[in-house]
Amino acid sequence: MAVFESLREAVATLVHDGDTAALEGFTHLIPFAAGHEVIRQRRRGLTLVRMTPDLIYDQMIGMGCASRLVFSWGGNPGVGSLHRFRDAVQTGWPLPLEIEEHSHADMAARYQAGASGLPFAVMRGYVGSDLPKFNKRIQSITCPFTGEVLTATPALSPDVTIIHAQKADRKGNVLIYGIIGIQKEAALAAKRVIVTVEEIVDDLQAPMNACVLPAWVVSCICEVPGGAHPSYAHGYYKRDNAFCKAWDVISRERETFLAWMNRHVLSTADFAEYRRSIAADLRVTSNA
Amino acid sequence: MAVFESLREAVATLVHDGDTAALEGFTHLIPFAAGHEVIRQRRRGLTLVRMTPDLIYDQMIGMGCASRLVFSWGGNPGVGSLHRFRDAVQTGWPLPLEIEEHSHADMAARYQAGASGLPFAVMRGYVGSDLPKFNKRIQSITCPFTGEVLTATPALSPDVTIIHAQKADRKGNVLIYGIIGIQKEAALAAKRVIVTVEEIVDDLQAPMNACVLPAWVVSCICEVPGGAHPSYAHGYYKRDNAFCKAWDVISRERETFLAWMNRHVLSTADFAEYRRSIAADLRVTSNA
Amino acid sequence: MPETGYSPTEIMTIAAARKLQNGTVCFVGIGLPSAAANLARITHAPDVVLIYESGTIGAKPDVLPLSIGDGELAETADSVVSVPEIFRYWLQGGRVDVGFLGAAQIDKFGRINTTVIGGTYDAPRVRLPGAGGAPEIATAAKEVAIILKQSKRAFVEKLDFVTSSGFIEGSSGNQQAGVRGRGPTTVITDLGIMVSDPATRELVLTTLHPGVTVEQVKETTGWNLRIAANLEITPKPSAGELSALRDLHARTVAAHGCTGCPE
Amino acid sequence: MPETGYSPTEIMTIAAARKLQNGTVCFVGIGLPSAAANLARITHAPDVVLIYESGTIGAKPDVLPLSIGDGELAETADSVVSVPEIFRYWLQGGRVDVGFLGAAQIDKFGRINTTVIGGTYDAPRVRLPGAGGAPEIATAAKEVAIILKQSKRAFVEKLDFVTSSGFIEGSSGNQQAGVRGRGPTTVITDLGIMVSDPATRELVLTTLHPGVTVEQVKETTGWNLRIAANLEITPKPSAGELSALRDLHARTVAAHGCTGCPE
Repeated sequence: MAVFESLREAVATLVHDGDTAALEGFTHLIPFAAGHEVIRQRRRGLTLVRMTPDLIYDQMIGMGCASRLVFSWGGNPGVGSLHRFRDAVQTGWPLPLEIEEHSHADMAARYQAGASGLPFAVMRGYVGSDLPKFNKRIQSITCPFTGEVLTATPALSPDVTIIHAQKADRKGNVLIYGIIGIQKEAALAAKRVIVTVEEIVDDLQAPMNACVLPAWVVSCICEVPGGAHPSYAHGYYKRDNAFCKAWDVISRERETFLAWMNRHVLSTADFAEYRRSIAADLRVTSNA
Repeated sequence: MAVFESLREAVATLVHDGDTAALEGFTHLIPFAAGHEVIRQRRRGLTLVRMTPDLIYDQMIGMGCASRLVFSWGGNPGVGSLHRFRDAVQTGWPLPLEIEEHSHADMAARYQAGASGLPFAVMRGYVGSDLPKFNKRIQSITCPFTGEVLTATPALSPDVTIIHAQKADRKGNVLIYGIIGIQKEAALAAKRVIVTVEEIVDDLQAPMNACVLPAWVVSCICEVPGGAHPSYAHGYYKRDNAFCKAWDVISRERETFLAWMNRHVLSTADFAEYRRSIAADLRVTSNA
Repeated sequence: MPETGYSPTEIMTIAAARKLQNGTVCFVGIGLPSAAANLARITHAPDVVLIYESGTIGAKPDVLPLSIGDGELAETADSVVSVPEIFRYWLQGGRVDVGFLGAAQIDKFGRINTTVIGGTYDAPRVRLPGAGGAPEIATAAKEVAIILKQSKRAFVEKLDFVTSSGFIEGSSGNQQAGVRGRGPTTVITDLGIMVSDPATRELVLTTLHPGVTVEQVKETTGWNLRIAANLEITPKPSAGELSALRDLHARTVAAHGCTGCPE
Repeated sequence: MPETGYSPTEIMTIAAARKLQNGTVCFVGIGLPSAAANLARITHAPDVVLIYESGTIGAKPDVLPLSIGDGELAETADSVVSVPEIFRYWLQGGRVDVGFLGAAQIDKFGRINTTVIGGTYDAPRVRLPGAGGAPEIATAAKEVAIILKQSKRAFVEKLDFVTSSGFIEGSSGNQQAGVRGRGPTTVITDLGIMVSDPATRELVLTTLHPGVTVEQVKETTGWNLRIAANLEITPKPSAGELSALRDLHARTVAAHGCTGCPE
């Protein structure tokens, strides 16, 4: 049953060194605030899972939280490359980063299998691709009825999944709308679930067939307004494109990256203070 | 791309003798009007597919439309047995009815596989059950990663799927809400799709993550107000429980069944005339 | 109404409701299981989570549904999902604590037949509705409770067909098949309560409803029923339980014209 | 602006847009493919169905999205579904006519590399973003068009890594793998258009943009490019096409501060 805690308490109790952690969001509702708290609490040896690792994973990798990355596309949407991710893969800074690489369709199917209590997923995948040569978790399976050979990959079941949503009600039921991505599957596939929300309301006012996570599948709910910045929260604020472009410069060199992270993340107590810090410093125009 | 036609035209052009036809609906939005039109046009040799065959399949079976039934639960919800279904299975009247029987979870997974372009579905099914002994389409498959033995069943891909929905817009986009059942999967798994709707509107006013079938996956849309009676259409009318109870009496004997079908279905031109006919005759109180 | 002040069906329903603890996630069958689960919800277990296979999660119906997919369930649910999702993400996903089922026939292991009676599978004497969700509910739910009136026709030595079991005979069978639940653990009848022996899985009569004798139970059970050493007696229905159940049925009759449950 | 009155990127985008017929179902990659697909939608193909892998079906954005999941896509879509649904029911389900993709590197068969450049897979010289949706788009779409500026770095004899192919070499390979699409059939560049030979799958230069010479194309192609016997010339962009594209970019810059496309 969902409890209501501060993000600091939630990360302290539910995210452990060495965990397989999925901070999901498909270009929308990215849990930046939660990622920063994981960095502040200096988690180490995490296996980070995400279909689309972007700035927050770049930050977690650059700050040494991760030893492994399971993913299907890593970049700064609309801007370009992730310099910290590249540095870790290309030169092993600050730590060697083992990577396990799949396609989007595969990662989505793996989360579905995890949510469905199945050990593997079946798909039509990777025809002619080199990826299976470098990833032993991509195997084949034969249809017992047609003899067709298809792709099989193992279910994803994170120790902890962290997502950001628009609303929770006071019982802890969560509403996600707009581009809902893979969040429901990632949450249902995980042993523990942290949800940061824009606001806690009396009534979700969810349409009948909306994407709702009932309180009893959520471990902890944290109210963190603006917690997806610089990504966006449909109905609340737009993506901060200026920040995403600025990140390309900030993250290019290790020194500027470390200085920025120390100043704005490690030296701030929480996300609200972080927002004030970057606003004052970078004049980042946030639409939050 | 969806065309707008009368139900008579739609059934004449899209439902053929010998087709595998799925008239789906999970206790809600059952396409009764479409089933009656199939009976009027005297289709024969159909393989009828449905998770929950109820009154309309009882009528189609009793009128000799079907030679085969693929299903997981057959009954008159809240009332009891389907007498025509029983008569066909137990005594072969009016025709022998071959049955292929699965569980709900299996049928749902088979429709999903059909909608997903996969030849088979994987599930944890039938532990200790006799059903696999009598259904060779229930096979086993071994997980290539864990060695677990699971159940595999073949994808369902009907020649034609017929569903009833609340609304279509003038482009042919369809909105279904409330208990959405298996309709989306049944439609996407089929070669041809007929959708009867309560009304055609300028704007669906669909919530962002609602269950919407885009016009380009629908073959034909027919405006048939009340077309789900005696089942219900959320937001339009309630189930006609009195009719469901009356059906238990009407259908018990072959003679009363045939007389009723001749009088109200075969002797009426369309669903509107049928509704007037039963209203006058049976004093069925419809909430439509 | 018998002089006890309550009917056998009423104490069966109330005894079943008492088995549901508050906060439990219950996958609910239609009819008596639904009546018992909702009685629990409106009495001692306000936070019980009722899931119906129609895709309604956290349904809180004010009147009993006549079908597994009544609009009342959707209107009162926390979430309404598709049927494939309810079976894959919610049931198979291992999120259900207890499956509440009815049956046509059960055997001494709590296995269920809802497929055929008499004759052969291809030419049965009586064709029943079929499996529905039962085979996977029996496997995926952490445990299964069955609610069924006793009779020699219903409680049989050998089932005509095993529709739903929830376990494989033999010690390692379940592990091999990836079964995580305990299968059928409790059968609540109009005469008493049977609980399965964890070792042999055989049902043992552990509780009698007030005024019921062991002989009555044996006479209406088609196998040589094991009896617990120290039998318990079901506490009589409280005035609150009875009035809650009767009000629920009254509201249902007012809405639908019937209770949707056998009397 | 060159004296032609349009830029190489503009004619590339316009030539790509012209390939999309009205009513086509197009699975759209971000950047140039998205610009071309939306240009088609607001010019000659108003009923083209644009699907983005973020789950937006029938998106009609007024400004170009910077990311594959911009809110503008959701607000203008006929339906917004989950990411697993878009890949399973809509892409793998065989509902996509054409996949519109970009790339970092392609080879003479239109195979794509977006994974690593140089070094080894484990220690690459340059680590690229990875596969995203491409491997299954290339397989499941009925055909694939690639939009990419020409350079010897991008058009290579041998890929450093085959991220996405869409076919298996050998005649029966595709059938065995259940591939239903034709794979990469068209490559639209800033200099012209290449079309794959149905027999060998090798790309053949079939069209030059106005004023471009075969030598220019050969010089910017890393393999010995086959040239069609009778080369066509791309019709010049119409005033309507140019103004529609420039207005689209202007609206996008006004909304986002940039076009989201390489210039």
